[in-house]
Amino acid sequence: MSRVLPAEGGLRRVIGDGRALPDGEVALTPEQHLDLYRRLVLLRTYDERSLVYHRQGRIGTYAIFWNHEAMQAGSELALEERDWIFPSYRESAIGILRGMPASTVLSWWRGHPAGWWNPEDYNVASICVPIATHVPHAVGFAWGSALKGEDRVAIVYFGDGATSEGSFHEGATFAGVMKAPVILFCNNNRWAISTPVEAQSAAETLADKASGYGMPGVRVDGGDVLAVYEATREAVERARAGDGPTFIEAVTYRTAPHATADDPSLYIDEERVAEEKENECVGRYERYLGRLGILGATQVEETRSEALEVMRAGIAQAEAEPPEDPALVFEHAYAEPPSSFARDLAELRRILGG
Amino acid sequence: MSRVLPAEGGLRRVIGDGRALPDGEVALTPEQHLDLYRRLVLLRTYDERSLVYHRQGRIGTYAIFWNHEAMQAGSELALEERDWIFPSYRESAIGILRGMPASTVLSWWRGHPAGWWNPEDYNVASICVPIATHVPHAVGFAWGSALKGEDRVAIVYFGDGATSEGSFHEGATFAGVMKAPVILFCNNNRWAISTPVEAQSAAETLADKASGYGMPGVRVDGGDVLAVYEATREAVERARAGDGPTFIEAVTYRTAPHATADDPSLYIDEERVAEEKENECVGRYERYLGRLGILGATQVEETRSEALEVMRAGIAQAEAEPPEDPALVFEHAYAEPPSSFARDLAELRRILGG
Amino acid sequence: MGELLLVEAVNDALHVELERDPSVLVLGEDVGKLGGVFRATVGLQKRFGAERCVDTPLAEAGILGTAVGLCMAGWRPVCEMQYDAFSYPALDQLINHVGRYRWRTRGKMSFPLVVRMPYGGGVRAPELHDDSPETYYVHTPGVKVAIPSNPADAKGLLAAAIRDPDPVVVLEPKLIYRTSRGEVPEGEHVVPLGTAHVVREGSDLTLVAYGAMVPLAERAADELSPEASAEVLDLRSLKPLDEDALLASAAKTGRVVVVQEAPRTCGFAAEVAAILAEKAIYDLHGPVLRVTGYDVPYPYWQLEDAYMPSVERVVDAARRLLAS
Amino acid sequence: MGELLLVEAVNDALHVELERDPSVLVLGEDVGKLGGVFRATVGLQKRFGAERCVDTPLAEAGILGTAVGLCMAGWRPVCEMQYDAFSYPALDQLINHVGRYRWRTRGKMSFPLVVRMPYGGGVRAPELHDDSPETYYVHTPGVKVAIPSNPADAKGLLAAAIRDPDPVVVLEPKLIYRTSRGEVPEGEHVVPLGTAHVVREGSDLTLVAYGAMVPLAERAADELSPEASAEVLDLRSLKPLDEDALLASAAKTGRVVVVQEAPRTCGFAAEVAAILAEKAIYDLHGPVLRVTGYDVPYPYWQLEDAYMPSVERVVDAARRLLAS
Ligand SMILES: Cc1ncc(C[n+]2csc(CCOP(=O)(O)OP(=O)(O)O)c2C)c(N)n1
Ligand SMILES: Cc1ncc(C[n+]2csc(CCOP(=O)(O)OP(=O)(O)O)c2C)c(N)n1
Ligand SMILES: [Mg+2]
Ligand SMILES: [Mg+2]
Repeated sequence: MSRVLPAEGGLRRVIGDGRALPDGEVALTPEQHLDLYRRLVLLRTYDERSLVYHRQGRIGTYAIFWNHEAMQAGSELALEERDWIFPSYRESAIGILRGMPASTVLSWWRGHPAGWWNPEDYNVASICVPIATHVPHAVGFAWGSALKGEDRVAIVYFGDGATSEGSFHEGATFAGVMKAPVILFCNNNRWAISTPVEAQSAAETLADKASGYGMPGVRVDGGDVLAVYEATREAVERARAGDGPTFIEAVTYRTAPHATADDPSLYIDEERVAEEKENECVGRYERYLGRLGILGATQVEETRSEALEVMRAGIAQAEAEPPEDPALVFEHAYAEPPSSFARDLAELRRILGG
Repeated sequence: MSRVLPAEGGLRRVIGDGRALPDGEVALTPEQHLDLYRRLVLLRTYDERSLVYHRQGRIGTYAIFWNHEAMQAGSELALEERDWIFPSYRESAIGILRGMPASTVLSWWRGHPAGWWNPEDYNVASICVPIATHVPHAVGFAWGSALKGEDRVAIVYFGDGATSEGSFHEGATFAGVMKAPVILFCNNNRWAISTPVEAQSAAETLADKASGYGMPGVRVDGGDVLAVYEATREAVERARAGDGPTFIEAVTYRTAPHATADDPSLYIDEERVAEEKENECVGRYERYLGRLGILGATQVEETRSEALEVMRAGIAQAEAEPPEDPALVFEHAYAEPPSSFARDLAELRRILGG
Repeated sequence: MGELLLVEAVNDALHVELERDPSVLVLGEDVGKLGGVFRATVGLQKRFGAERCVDTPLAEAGILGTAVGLCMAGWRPVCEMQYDAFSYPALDQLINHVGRYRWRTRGKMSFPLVVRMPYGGGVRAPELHDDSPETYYVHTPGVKVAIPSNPADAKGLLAAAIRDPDPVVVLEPKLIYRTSRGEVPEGEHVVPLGTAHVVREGSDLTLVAYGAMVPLAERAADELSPEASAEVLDLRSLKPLDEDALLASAAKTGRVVVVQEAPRTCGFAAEVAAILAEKAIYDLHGPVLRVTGYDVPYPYWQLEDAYMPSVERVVDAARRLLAS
Repeated sequence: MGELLLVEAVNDALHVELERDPSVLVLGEDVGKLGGVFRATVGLQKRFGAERCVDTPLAEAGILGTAVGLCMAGWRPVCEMQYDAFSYPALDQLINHVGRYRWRTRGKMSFPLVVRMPYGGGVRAPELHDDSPETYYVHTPGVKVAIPSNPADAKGLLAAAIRDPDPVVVLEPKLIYRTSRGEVPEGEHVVPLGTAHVVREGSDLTLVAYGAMVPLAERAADELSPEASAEVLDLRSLKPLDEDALLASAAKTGRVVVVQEAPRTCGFAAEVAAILAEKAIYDLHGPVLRVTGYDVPYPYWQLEDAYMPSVERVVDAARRLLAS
């Protein structure tokens, strides 16, 4: 069914290099491979265009996820649509794998209310900005779903830095005790802004934390979309079988600035970045599919231009969103706003109108 | 120098049972043994008398530590006086091993200001009431001392339940990263009030958490004062050598109510409690010293009555503390109180006086 | 149902609401087998099972954080924090998520959770079992805050909180858990949030209070009588606040003393005074006086009586105000 | 030293104080190599070494909790919280330990730590980069709170905070980090905590503000002139508060508008209004008005201007007050 190989450093791996490192296999049909490739390219294109839009002043601060696409698309593929995703800002665009319009995500980065969605529409929770604080949400959701007898798995994404937060720890503790059908997916890109993972934890690997919560810990090459898929698929199976949570550490290296405001030249190892860029995840999968004879140059081009079209339409739609009325400031905080809100709004309108 | 044996369940052990289970050895002179015994008895007596004083209404709520004495006295013995202790409420009386008057601790439980000491007088931090929140204090102290080039180790005591708190996690994370000379001493008495350790964590053992922080985890029989001493001594050596923190899980079983207000009959396994009481830590050490020929019945009696005398004097002194003036309410919050405090006090005096 | 203690009324509310709505679930430290350290949840686990009355790990942010997720899965979680000062590890979840998540979904998802806890001083307890943390909660957008002062309200406000579509923090005055006894309606009983209660009518001045300060204010009113006729207003719900009732009483008596246990600066009494200074200034015959805890750490319990607002301090403030 | 930006003044204060006192140590997320996400700590690690400007793990309670221990080991730690809303995980340490530990030692040990952070809205940032959390801090006994509104005060108040024997929270208005530029005294410069500053003299009404609301109040005062003469009082330090300056200004003008970005309920403006309602009621010619953020989650940034107090809202309040 599948063959996952150990890579350097004990990470699980499927994709080889076409030379010394052999390829493994996964049980995906060519169509499924191409679909996965399309998803990777969609994310990549979203990310690259967003950076351009940011430079053009069309979106605000933006958290780049270049070379993180394999972790996102690979793991998402292992889920069913009924399963819930709890993203951090690093997975801001993961909803587009679930049919969310690109304009929604772009609106989020534009600070426009159209960027805030109903999680139930996509089974994707809101983007979590404060580090690790959504880990307990995912755990509570998974636990609560299981209690209701529903067959829904939750996955929560967070970074290497996030594993230092108390929220991560408490969420993981609950997950273990409640045997919640949840996957704790750690994107270990080796940096929390300017802080390297060595300054984050003295653990040899972040996966070493898993046994402290009574759950399996798996390490996988985060640049290998198929290895990520396989590891997540196993974790999903375990969750569905009632065997509880899994911690996945997907190892990669952050090649882009933390976010648009960041200046990594102050701290990063540029050589290592260059190396990593050479080996970035979309190209790796492209070459793998090439070796399998599934993907050719035309298809690559087609896929890319389709994705570009999605983005063009997305930004156009986001920019066409009319400015929202200030009344919105007073909506949605409560199901039934207190009477003072109407007074405040009336006053504000009077002043803004004047 | 010392021989520590594996016990059932993989716990380190020194003291046998005089029958099937052989005794191990530690490098202590007979005088040191007797001194350690005296300390154990002092704690035991403190605890037993406190419960009586509580029943007599002479102290308030009290957190019983019966059968936890070996963990406290054994570990404390491995420290130098310059090393700092960060106790929880369960180690409320550990200061008496450092020369703190019994009356001070009794005053704490009487809610009298005389119960609050200057940590620098004994190198014993204040009793920490909110669970696990003192773990970062100990770590910061140890790290800060090392930064200053001082050779001071810190030990922090907490329970099995405490390992679920974010504060424990963040403290442990810092300890690992800063290579702080600190010992995280977990009293695993299997209960957090009514919550058994199995409902606290899915980890097989709490020591499994240690590798997640890049530190060694050690499991020891918490009822075996010598095994605790040995484990702590090694951890202290490691800390002094600059090799960083150690997590010690000392396993025991809570035989008494959580505190005087608790009703364990609602949740505990009474048979297991009875068993454990049979095998309680002071008796175990007494019998061990008997087998070594170091301790005889007269000495036992003498030691106990000395300790009783300490307690008699302690409670008398605590009860002789004059009530403090309300002015104290406004003192010590700030080095220089704001002017409003003087006005508040004047008003209060006027009202109380009237 | 007859007379109940305040803590029994809390327990009764939980029984009624868990019975009424199968999506209500109680979680917290020691709430199950033990029934809570104050016995507020006694009997729930036996009656509704360990899945609807859950003993959690010792981790307050975990409790509140998983409760957010439980809401997303369709539950209405009622979280117990074991004590006031032990709720602070959960403030992060409260401020950054509980109060914001409905907004974040543009009103599409509800977070009908309750955080309830024993609170307040005067109980001769060790350090940090005495805090009055209402400011931290009431200042936080997106959450509501209720504080009962008697058994019937303890039941009715908790029921309202559980049925509310939004997060509600219910602070239960532990000082009177077992001293406040009163008639409690049987079965379903709801006291709507946002309605204050005139506990005692008066004409010369108003004592505004909530929680354990209400019976104290009543005793102060006794003390002041017949010299002055004091109205006692029990706010019951700090957010939403019954501003109309507050302003009506201030307009009627023209003199207001606000009583609160919490430290003074930015306590809820400040909010009451600010509302009066903004909206009732022409009705006032004198200053708005606050009788509060002091801006110091809650003291050693042998000194706590000097810290806590007392009948004497309330009476003194009232007399000063009447003389002004 | 000439003109500096507000954030440069913070940096300057840190350089001067680390130089002056070898027991001062800076710690926080990304404060070292990067020099902080706002560059407030730039150059410190190079100058003073990685042991005195420490990049910590991503754990705010860990940062503040270890800082308590660092104090016990003789250090004066200056903790950076990366943003306002990310300081909440540390509230537990702040309330239960930082504010209480001196008291707990009966005054024998000092906890001379500083928590500084960029705070406030208006910067077009993603969610939770905009909070004004002063209430949580100012309500907590045992800590002090300072908020500068200009470069010179940013330096002087931070220096005072670092030298203070007690814990001080310094909130730095990030909105004006790089727009507020001004003369900053070279070398040692201390602005004592507890002294407000009359930024502009006036006779008809007083605008009370702090942080980024001070320049806003000044613009409102411009707008009001010559129609009315507005005094602008910059509180600078919320705790200790310069009550004398506040009462003097209120006595002088008889009319007060208080401006704050934070949500209204139990915001610091409520405290100011409560003090006036208690101590200045006979001086007031009209109500005390509050211009504040609303009791809602800080909004999507495309709408934030509608949330933030504006010159227009302050002027409107002032005119209403003058007409009353
Ligand atoms: C509680 C909290 N503290 C601080 C921050 C500021 N911050 C944003 S991203 C970041 C680094 C996160 O690193 P990591 O967890 O490794 O995720 P990555 O960004 O690398 O994906 C920090 C410190 C935050 N968002 N939340
Ligand atoms: C933060 C916090 N939450 C809750 C409590 C209430 N509480 C006091 S003791 C206790 C159980 C602690 O169990 P454990 O850590 O195993 O220590 P033990 O009492 O068994 O020594 C709890 C929940 C507290 N003191 N602090
Ligand atoms: Mg990272
Ligand atoms: Mg325990």
